[in-house]
Amino acid sequence: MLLVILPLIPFLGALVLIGMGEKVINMPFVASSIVLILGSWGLRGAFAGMPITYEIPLSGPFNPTFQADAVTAVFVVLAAFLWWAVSIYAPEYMKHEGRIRSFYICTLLTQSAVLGVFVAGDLFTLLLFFELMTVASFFWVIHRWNEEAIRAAYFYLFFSIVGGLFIALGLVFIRAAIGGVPTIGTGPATFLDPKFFPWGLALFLAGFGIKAGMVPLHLWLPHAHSVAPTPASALLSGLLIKVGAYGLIRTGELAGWGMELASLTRWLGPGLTILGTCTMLVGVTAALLQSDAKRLLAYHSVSQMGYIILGLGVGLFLGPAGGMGLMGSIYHIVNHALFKAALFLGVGVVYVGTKKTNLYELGGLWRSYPVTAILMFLAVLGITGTPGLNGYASKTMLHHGVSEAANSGLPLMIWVERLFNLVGVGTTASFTKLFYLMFLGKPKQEKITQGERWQFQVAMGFLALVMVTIGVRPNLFVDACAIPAAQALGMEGAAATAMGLSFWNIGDIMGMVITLALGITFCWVGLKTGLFHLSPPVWLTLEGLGKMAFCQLQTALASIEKLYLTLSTSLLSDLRARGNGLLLAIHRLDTSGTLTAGGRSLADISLSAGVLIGTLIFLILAYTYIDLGSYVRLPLSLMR
Amino acid sequence: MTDIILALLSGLVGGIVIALLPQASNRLRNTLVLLFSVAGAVFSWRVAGTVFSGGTIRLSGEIAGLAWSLQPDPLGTVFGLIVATLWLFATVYSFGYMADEPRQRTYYAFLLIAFSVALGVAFSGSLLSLYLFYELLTFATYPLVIHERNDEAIRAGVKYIAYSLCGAGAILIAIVVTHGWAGSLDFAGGPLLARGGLRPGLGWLLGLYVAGFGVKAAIMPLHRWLPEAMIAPTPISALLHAVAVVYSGVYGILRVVYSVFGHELMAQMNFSRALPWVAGFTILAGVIIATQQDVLKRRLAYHTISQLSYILLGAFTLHPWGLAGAIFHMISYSTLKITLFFGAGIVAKQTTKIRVSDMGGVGWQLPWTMASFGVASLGMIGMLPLNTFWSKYYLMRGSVAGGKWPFALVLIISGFINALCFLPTVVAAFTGDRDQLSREKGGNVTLMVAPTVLLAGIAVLLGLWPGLVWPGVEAVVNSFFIR
Amino acid sequence: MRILLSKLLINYPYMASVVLFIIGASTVLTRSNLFKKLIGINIMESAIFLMFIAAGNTRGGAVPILDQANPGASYINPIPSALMLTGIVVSVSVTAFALALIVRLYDSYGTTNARRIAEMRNGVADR
Amino acid sequence: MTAAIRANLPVFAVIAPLFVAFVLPTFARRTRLVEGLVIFVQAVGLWGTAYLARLVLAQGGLPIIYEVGGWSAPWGIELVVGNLGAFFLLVVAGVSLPVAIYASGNLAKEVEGARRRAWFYVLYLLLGGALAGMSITNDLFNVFVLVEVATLSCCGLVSASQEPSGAEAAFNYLILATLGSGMILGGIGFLYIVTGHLNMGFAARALATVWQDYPHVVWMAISFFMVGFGVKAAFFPLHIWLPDAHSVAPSPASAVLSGLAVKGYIICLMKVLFHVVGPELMQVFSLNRLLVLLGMVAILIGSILALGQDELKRRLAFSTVAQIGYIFLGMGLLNVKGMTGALFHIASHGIIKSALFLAAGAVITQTGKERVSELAGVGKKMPITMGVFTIASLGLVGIPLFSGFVGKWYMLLGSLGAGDYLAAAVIVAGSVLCAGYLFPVIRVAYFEPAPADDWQEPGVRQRLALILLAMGIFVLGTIPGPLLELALAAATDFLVFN
Repeated sequence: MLLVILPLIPFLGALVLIGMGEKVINMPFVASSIVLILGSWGLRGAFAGMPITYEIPLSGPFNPTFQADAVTAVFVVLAAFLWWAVSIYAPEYMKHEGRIRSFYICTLLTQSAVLGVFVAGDLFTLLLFFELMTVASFFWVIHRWNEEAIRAAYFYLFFSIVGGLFIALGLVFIRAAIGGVPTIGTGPATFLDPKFFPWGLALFLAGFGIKAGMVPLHLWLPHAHSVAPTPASALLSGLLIKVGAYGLIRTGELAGWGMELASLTRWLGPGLTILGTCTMLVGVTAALLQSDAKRLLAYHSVSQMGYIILGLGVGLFLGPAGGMGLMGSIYHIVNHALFKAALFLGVGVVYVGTKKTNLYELGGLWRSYPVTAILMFLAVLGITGTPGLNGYASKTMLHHGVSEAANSGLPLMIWVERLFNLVGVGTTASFTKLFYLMFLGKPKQEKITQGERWQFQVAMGFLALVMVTIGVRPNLFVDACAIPAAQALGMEGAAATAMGLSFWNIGDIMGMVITLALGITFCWVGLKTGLFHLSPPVWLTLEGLGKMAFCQLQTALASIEKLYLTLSTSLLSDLRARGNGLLLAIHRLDTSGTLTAGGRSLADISLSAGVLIGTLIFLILAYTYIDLGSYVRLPLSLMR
Repeated sequence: MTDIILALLSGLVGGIVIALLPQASNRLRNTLVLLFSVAGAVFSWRVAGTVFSGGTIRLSGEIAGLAWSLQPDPLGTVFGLIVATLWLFATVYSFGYMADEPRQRTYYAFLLIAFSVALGVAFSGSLLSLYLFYELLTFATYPLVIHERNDEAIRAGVKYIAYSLCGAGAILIAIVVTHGWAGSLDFAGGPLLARGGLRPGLGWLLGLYVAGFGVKAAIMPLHRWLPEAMIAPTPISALLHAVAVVYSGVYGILRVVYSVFGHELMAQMNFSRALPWVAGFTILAGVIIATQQDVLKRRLAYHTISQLSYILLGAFTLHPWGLAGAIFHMISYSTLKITLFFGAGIVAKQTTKIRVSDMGGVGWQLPWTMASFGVASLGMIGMLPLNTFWSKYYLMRGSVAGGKWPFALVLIISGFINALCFLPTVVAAFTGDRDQLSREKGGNVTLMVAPTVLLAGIAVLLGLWPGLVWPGVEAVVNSFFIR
Repeated sequence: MRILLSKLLINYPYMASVVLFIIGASTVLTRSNLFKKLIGINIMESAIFLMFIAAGNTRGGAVPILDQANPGASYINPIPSALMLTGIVVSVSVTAFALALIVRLYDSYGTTNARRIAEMRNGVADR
Repeated sequence: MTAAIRANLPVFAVIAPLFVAFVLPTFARRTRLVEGLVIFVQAVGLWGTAYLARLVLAQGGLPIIYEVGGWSAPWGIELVVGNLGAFFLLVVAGVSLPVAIYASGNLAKEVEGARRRAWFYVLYLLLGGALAGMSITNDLFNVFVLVEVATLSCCGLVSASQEPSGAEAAFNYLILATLGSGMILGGIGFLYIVTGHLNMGFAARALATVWQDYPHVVWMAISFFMVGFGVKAAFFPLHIWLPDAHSVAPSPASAVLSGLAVKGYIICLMKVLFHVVGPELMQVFSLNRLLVLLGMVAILIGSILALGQDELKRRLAFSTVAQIGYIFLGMGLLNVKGMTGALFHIASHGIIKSALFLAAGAVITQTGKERVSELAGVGKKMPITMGVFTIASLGLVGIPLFSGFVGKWYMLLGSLGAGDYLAAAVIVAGSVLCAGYLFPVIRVAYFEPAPADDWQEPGVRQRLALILLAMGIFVLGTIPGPLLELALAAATDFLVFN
């Protein structure tokens, strides 16, 4: 019952808000507080390894079921916390954006849908909330209703819909393969018809991958996240894309965590690894080239999602020994949510005061925003993986996982490890750039309309607090959440894997420090040489390619239609002309009543008589000289 | 027994009564129309109650020595229920839409007559009565198509009649052949031709049937009348050319596949393997052409062409799940398409805008309308809170289970293109300056918006709880696959 | 050839009727004068009468009046003759009716030339 | 007394109208009386034929044979009221009564002068008598005489209107029909030469044995019959006279000409072809294929030509050409279903075409508009007339519930039974084309913006006649009962018992 109530609370909040008319209260805060308390209290059993399930007994083909295991619990609490923190921030911020009421409603509905996805007990229910989430969050993106927002939102919606359709088709295939509705939280599926199972998984991968911003399906993400109002961006980047990751985790569950995969699904691990690596690389490269703070953050969301997908891939690849990858992913999901939200909120604070998000037009803001600068700095430290903050913990775990995979000797994995480190350098470089250009250096902007507000500070402060706590005591989370989650997914060896893990070893710390140093150097070089202003030709970027492909598709559709129109109209008009000509000819013969034959013209009655006598003669001759039987039979028999 | 007669008569009598009241005030006329429509719907529901509770209603006789019968089976009942229920919505919408239009008497009279004829199509228990009502439907709806009475409308009417009659001709020949081969035209005794097994010429017969009914079902390339017929008033486009009339064609094909040939015989025929491809082609081509249309109603029309083939595709899979999807799509698509058309009609009536490219800002003026329109658009794509997801799901499942998995892909691709087709429309409606738009305020808004929103709500409800109509779908599938 | 000729000669009444028929037909076809057309028709009918009566003829047959005292070896068949009497009556009535119509046409159009009448009427129709 | 009447009923059916026709001119000035007499005769005729039909049905198809003057078969003239005879008598009586009622109301507007009208009725009754005679006579020469009577009265009816074009059409018709008569006579002559009989039954029996000796002569006879009856029945391509004649005649005349007269000749041709020549011989001469082929061409060309006509009555006249094609097609199929269809189509087309012509006549006399394109608004002002026109159109197109469907259904069954799918397709295509030329009329009448003219419905009698015919169409389409039984039995007679 709790599982239904959780998503219902924000939904009811939205209804209340709609019912209240023009009056606006901070309903998201209320709702997410309740959810946070209720969720962390109610789901404590799930953390302890006792899943909860619930079913709404509807008649017919759709019986929504709900479940909560440790994974769900982690995600629910994370979502509630993030919403709670952002809803402290939002009221003050949204005074600048306007339409605060619709924003609240949309926030609440999205929260409801997101919670629904996490507590869904079968894939139909999951898909239901997944689609609802798409629609609700669509209004976030389109909030400003200007041209850019509409384009981005449309793009977002289209991609999400495509993702939903992929999942739907995947459902059909999986349903055909396993002979029942695929459920969540019940471990790997046994498939009867192996033909469709891998296809179903691939479609799930694509569908959830779109939501997770997986390359090459990430094109919508930077636009959508940067154009939404900042609290929404924070939640989009912090949590909504994690829904995709959640989906990928559950897809992995269908294939089977912690076990040697069947030959048909063995590609899943390496596949995810490759996709994750690509995502990391593409995200970070693009982020380096951005000048807009929000876009930079958005591209980093892509890149960080790459880490998560990579972790999942490694976890699947290693099978029973893949605990580190899986736990690293889950850990990174949480961490990324925290620091990415904080970063977006910080940028939002600056935006409120300066109305600018272009990094090159900002500078020296630490004077005006001292607290924000400190909190942002913490978040930057977090995302770059500096020891002592939360990012370090999860990245270390992921790195362990990747190293283990590399130890398997597969060349692919060795390269993945190298690239993993390279991406760390890029991340550091781009965030050094962000922080330097924004808060350090010379002040460039003329005037600042608004300074810091306590709501902003409190919201970011809470996030930073959790970040630091995790950073200082990384094992806390691993023991409390990551291990139960991994075990709930079927990773039996997770506890044993984590037992041997020590975060504070010299090797890892040194590696991180070297990465940081390299990153800062790279950033310095980049800023000096103008490397970051490089804009690659359109066809080289995925985005450009995507756009071109889309345009091509549009033109192709248009030309198909044109072809059809020209063909059909010309064909029809031709036929019509012929028909009219024939009609005219018959009609003319009929009305004129004259027939000229051999110099003599027969008019009217003579013609009639001529026809009559001619018919008689024809009949007589037909029988006598032309064998009428075969003559008439021939055309008829041909038509049989 | 009396229910079925009363259901058929209420529309007919109502139509005649309306026609004989030239001087009646709008209020009186509307009351009468509503009364007769409700009566028809109620009796249809009663018929459905009997059929679904396992009863049999049969009414048979002879016309000119040819046996006819009215015997609703589950399929017919489902169709009848769709017709009866949606007719009510369209009637209420008409009160709003037609409030300031001329020639209301003709309109309502033929609306009611067409109602009873459409019910006749649904309830007919033999090919002959099906053919009779199918033909009559053309004539009963013709005055509605040419309601505008301008040149364009008349041309559209000619095209409509011509296509329909040619189709009916093909059906007539096919029926005669069937009569010769099977000796009977009654559906009650199982598939008519099944007993004879395979025989030469069976493929031609199927082709004739499909071509004949395919005219109304707007299978490409027999679809050209449909976009033209969009000249009719919007309730008519919504009801007839998105639902009732085109469904009569679809229903005919379903009947042919499952009641005349039977799925076992179909499965043995080579020709039936080609049919899903025709449907698949229509699905894609229709929606692709729809994306290029600027006039909203035309866009919807081409989209209708595409969606109707979903149902046919489901039928042609010859698999229980495919049929279930087809039946479910009949139900769910009709609710959503009517919503879309109603929305387009309200926009046209209230702002005189018919082109998508002109619709900037309309959404702010008519928020409820465009919200419903948006919901229905999402449904057409096949997103979950809407009922069309389930139909699409079962269609895909039927395709996969029936060994025709490419068509699952076709459905998904069509979903993508649907998104391309409708999302810009909805989004465009909300762009532009929301304050600087004039508004004509034609018709009665409340009466138009209420059914629209209600239908969208029903669609969502059915999406969340498909079990509400599932017994009907199951009954249909069982009636054909489990004997 | 000789056989053919002899056959033709033996069946001379039929030959005559064929010739008459062709004459009548060509008159109807080629003459535009209404009277001539009527005459052509009459000639054609005469051809058929002739054929009929010839069919009833028996070579050397007697008049079909039964004379008890002097029974002939053979009589000609009386039925065709009787029938043709009726036919002639019919023909006459048709002729009379046609003549009446010609009179009316002449009153209206001022001519008995079929082609001119047709032209005049078509002219009216065209206008 | 009643027994005597009953015994002589067949001959009364022929004699009564003829007798009244001769009496009529004496009261030429008293229009009321003339009209009453005509309607009375027709009503009595309908009753009598209905009685005869019941008798025939009750006897299970055994014909009532009446020997004129008491002379028995090979010498005397036989009147045989069999299934076919009863069927066509019923059609003739059933159609001519409403037409007479209509004429009594409408003729004053179409034909000037009481005397002229009286003469019109004389011709009308003569035609009726001749048609009745044609349907029941069993003697070839008798057929010729009756055909001549019918032809002359038809020509008279065509020329009944004062317009010069009427006289011209009548003259053309007369010339062609006389040519046709001559050929019929020639055909009879050839048959007589070969068989020595004029009684159809005896001629058929003789022909069955002698045809192999004189195949050319038999073929000549058939050709003459085909052309002779064909021109009178307006069988394509001999239909040239028909559009002029039928469109220029007064509307009651057009109705009987298109609805009945043409069918009378077809019945005679059927008798000659099926009773005398016989189906086997027809197959030997491939005559059936010729009929089907020409029938199909007639359907298509006739319909297409009708599409092009703007003048309403001309359009209907061309439609007749197409419908005649149906009947010939049905005949040519040489099976019981097709033959039944053809016979039933004779009945249904008789009623439908009469209704159409009468409605068109009413429209023309009330509004003065002769062209389809000018009819806008007629549907509003003359609802009953146009309603009947609509019903008749639906019937002709072949919508179920209306009589046209039944005939077409049987013809379709027949053509598929004969394996002739092309014919089936043409039958259906003809229906569609039929819709193509009739629905524009309805559309214009009902749905096009109406001028403000003040038109009114025709008088009570016209409306009564129209409604009677419309009911007939509906009844024939739903419960054709005895008529269909008679047609079926007649078709069986034609094809099986020979």
